Amino acid sequence: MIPTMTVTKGSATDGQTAVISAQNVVKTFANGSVIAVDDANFQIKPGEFISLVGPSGCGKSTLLRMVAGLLERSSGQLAVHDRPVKGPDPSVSMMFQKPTLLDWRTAIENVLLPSEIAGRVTDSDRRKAMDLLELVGLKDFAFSFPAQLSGGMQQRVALARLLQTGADILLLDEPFGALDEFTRERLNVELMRIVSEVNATTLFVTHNIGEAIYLADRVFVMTPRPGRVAGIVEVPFERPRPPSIQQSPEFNALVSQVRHTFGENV
Amino acid sequence: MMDRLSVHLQSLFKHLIVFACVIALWEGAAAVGLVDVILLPPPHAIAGSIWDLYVENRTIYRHFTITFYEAFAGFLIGGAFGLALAVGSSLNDSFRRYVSPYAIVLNVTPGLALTPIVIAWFGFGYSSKIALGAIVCFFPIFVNTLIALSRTDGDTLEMFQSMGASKGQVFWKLRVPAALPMIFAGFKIAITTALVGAVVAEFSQATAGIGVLMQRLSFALDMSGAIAALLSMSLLGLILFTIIEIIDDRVVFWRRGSRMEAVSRRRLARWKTSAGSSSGKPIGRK
Amino acid sequence: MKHFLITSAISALVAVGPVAAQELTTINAVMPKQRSANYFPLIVGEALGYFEEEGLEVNLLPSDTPIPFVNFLRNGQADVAMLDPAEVLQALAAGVELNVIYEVMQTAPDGIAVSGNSDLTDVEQLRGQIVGLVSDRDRVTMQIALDARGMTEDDVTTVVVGEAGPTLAAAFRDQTVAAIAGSGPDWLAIQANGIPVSLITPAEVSNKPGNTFAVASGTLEEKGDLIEGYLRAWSKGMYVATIAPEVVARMAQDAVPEEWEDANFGQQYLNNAIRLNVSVTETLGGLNTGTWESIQPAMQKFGLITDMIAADKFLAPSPVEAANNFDRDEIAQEVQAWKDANM
Amino acid sequence: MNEIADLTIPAPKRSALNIIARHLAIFLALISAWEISCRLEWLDPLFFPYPSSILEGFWRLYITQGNIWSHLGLTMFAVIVGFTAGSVLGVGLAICVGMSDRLRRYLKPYVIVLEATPRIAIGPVIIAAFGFGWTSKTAIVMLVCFFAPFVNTLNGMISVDRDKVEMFRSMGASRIQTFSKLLLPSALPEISAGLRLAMASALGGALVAEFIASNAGLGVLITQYTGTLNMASAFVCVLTLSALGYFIFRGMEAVDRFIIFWADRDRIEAVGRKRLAAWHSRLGDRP
Repeated sequence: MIPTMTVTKGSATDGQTAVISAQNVVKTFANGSVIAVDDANFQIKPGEFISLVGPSGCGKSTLLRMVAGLLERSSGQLAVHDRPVKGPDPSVSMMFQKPTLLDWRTAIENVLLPSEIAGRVTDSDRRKAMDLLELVGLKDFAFSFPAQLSGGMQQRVALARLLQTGADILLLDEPFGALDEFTRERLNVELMRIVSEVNATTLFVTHNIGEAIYLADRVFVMTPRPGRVAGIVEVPFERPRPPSIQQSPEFNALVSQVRHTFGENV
Repeated sequence: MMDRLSVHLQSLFKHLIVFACVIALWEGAAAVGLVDVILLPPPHAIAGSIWDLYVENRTIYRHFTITFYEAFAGFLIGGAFGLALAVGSSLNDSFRRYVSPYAIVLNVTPGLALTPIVIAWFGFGYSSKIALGAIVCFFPIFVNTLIALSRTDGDTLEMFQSMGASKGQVFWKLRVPAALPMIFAGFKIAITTALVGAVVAEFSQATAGIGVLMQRLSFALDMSGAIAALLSMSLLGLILFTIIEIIDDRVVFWRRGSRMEAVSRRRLARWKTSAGSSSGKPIGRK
Repeated sequence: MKHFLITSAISALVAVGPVAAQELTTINAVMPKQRSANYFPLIVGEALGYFEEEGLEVNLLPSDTPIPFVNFLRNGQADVAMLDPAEVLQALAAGVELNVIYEVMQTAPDGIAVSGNSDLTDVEQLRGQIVGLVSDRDRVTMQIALDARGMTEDDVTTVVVGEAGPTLAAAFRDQTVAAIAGSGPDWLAIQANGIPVSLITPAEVSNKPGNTFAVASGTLEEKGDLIEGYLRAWSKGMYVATIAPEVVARMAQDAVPEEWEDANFGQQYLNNAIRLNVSVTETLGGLNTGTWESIQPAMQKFGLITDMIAADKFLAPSPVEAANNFDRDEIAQEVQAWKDANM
Repeated sequence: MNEIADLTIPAPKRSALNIIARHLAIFLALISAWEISCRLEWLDPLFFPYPSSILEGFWRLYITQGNIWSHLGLTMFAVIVGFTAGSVLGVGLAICVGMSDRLRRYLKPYVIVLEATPRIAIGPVIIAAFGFGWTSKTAIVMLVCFFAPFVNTLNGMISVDRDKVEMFRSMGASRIQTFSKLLLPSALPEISAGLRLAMASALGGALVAEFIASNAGLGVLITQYTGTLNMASAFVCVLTLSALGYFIFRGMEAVDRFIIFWADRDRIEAVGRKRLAAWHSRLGDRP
């Protein structure tokens, strides 16, 4: 019943050691009655952009939280940089659907939060935070408070905060889910530009198939009840990818392939 | 379900152990003479008095009901005033501007200082206790309701206005339901304050009530009886608190999962009976 | 605002903390009210330095608490307590060992009072009426008075009127209750305010001890001279009122200005207090042994005490003699000297 | 549990002077109504002194006799010390309890029982334990002031946004960091509401203590005056308490608006500009 891994070109097994590896990872809730993630197996190479797509309840957020060390797995092995995941790891940084900014801090002070948590804040941290705000196009709002920013701008501050940690593994849990189509498309373009500049490995959770394909090198298609990785779809496009690529026939072929992988297993 | 039960049993067990130790220590101290037995009677004496009050000569029930009646009536009247003034203030700014200073002054003036005047105005009977209860419990309800009514979420408000809802519709369909959780929080504070008000009035002038019983017992140097009366006051406070909690749970049902499901099932059933068989038909078919 | 708070706080501290000039031992006395013309022997004794002469300083502990004063005697917070007969007998019945050492208000027994212009003259007429109690503790007074006329509590409806001055005064003035059971000090302020009050306590029960000073047993052995000194200074203060009430008035005005904001109220209040406080017996504060035993049957009947208690078990006459041996003429000269200096 | 945000009203269109004038008008109307009904014997002179005699009372007690100052100082001393001790204990304990779920679940029943008990009934027991005078008065005020800060702080800490807590965990923040950078600031509005509630009951607590057993303080003065049917002076003391309570309450509201600036529209810009300036003075680079 569990499909074998569709081994496709460029998968992690050819040579480089995986930065994130999972073997038979299972996660159950309410002492076994609900299987959120069932037997996930994958290897992710450094610098890869992976998106996890599927309807709600397919375990994509649960999987992400396990990689972030926020949730313990019920069984199986899960390693980041070859170290088994035991709790939050400094080299892993996570972003949520809600901006979760602190209302009493200005944008720049929110971006500086991870440095504060990690230890003393140096002037270079401060310059880095200002550069990151410039990177996400919010330099002029560095000293505004969350209450003075729009939803999109708050997400971009959260994005800058995500990068402030200097972590090489970025986990994004539907970061743009609550935003309108236009803002989301603009943020996707910026995200790709930033990720390639920072050269980080990224796991991106979304329920939007188009967004998943546009951003990713590989798309993990996940199905619910129980949550499983139904299949992995390779995205061969070169980077950087212009937004117009989403109208190309190859792109639509990939969309139908994802839908097909998804349809096969319902 | 089983593990939740065992957790409860476990915590109950822990409570019992601590309780037993405290009782044992207290008895020991009394026996050894560390504690002046007349001033702080040992637990078994208190238990004895509780037995007398509740079972033997059953004196407590009359006083219990009287204080309960005084506190609850005080709460209802204080609550009514609090709600009315808060609604008035939330609807009209100048009303609020000129009412809130007097409400604050009433709140900061200790109820005890007002007792002689309240008793003078409302006489020796229960009405003066009810009045004092109402005065002290008015403020928490007034403030909570006022803030809850004025803190309605902006977007939903705009949505109502976009549908052309009148101020009254906005008030009843949006402001009041949204304010209910906080209003009930105010009720919970107010109910215990009303009890304090009633007891304060009883202490200075009353023929019956737990406050009077406690005074009478302590004057007859029956300190264990007085402490038993004090514990009955806490019991009364707890009962009043739970009454409000139960009503809160029923009225503000959308806060607790299981309550929500029960209500949705009931409304589904009602929908089916009233709307005949048409439920669940896709809209677009026609 | 800040400045004001600090200065008053400091001045308050100084006023409260008694500045011990020389080595004065503090004696804690718990009484129902704070310093007042009603306790003028204390005011006079302090003004003329009688307490200081005895090496004493009185720390008055006013308490209107449901906790009976007897407890403060037991846990040592108070050396002397002002108790009425009911409290004394109840404490003895509850097994507390006490000594009554001085009758401080011989003419202030509890009783039944009516408004001056009420036509009621005898408790008999109270049948079917409403009778007020100053506080729950006065229920026994009413029961005993009714019993003297063959009536019981059920023949009347009882209402607790409360000790707050205004409510009591209004009850008298408007006669919302036919009569009120209470004790001397309760009517003091009302009469002084011009509201007439007259007593209709049945003769058979009106003869009983008023308020007393009591100490826990054993205190006389440990602090005998301290207690005697206290009573002697108190008796001297009481005596001054018999020879120079106007001097007492002047001293009261200085010590308790709150009661003299309306001058003739203050004077009237003091006159009533003097009538209440000055002993009728030759020896000031003399213990009236007979009445201590004659009132017990009635108290027994209404459950205040279970069995009779022999008077000599708790009365301690010795301190009263010591309290009375002072030179009356010397007092007169000192009063005259004070008068010349201050009036 | 409940939030007493301030009761002030958005900036009125009418000028502030105009508002004060209206307030005064209403106040004077009330006072004259009181005076007239006294003169016409509608109000019983035993209980309701003439406002004019209360005014004289203020002059007498504060200026000519000046006997109110020491009593006032003493009561406020007990109120402030009791309030500070009670709320520090309340907030402190709530923080410890808030940080450990096990402790919170364990203490929950006791908190409810103690909160339901009318605490003034415990006053006499405290007097029996601490004796007379200053300590027991402060102890009663402390007891009365403990609850509101304790319950509000606890609620404030519990009702913090779950996602933010998870975000802090994902950054590997320690318990102390989570507490100081997230739990405490987000609980501040609730804490300050709790403190205001405590202050309102502090005055009542001090009065109860003074009524029961104390040889000095406003409560004693009030019993003395009511005992001698001098209601004018009694009202002076009561109104002093009310006025003090009112100004302290309003003062605390202002402090609340100052500390919790992010809830206040115009305060937020000012603070933003201040921090921008501070940033430049530190790093000195171009804006």
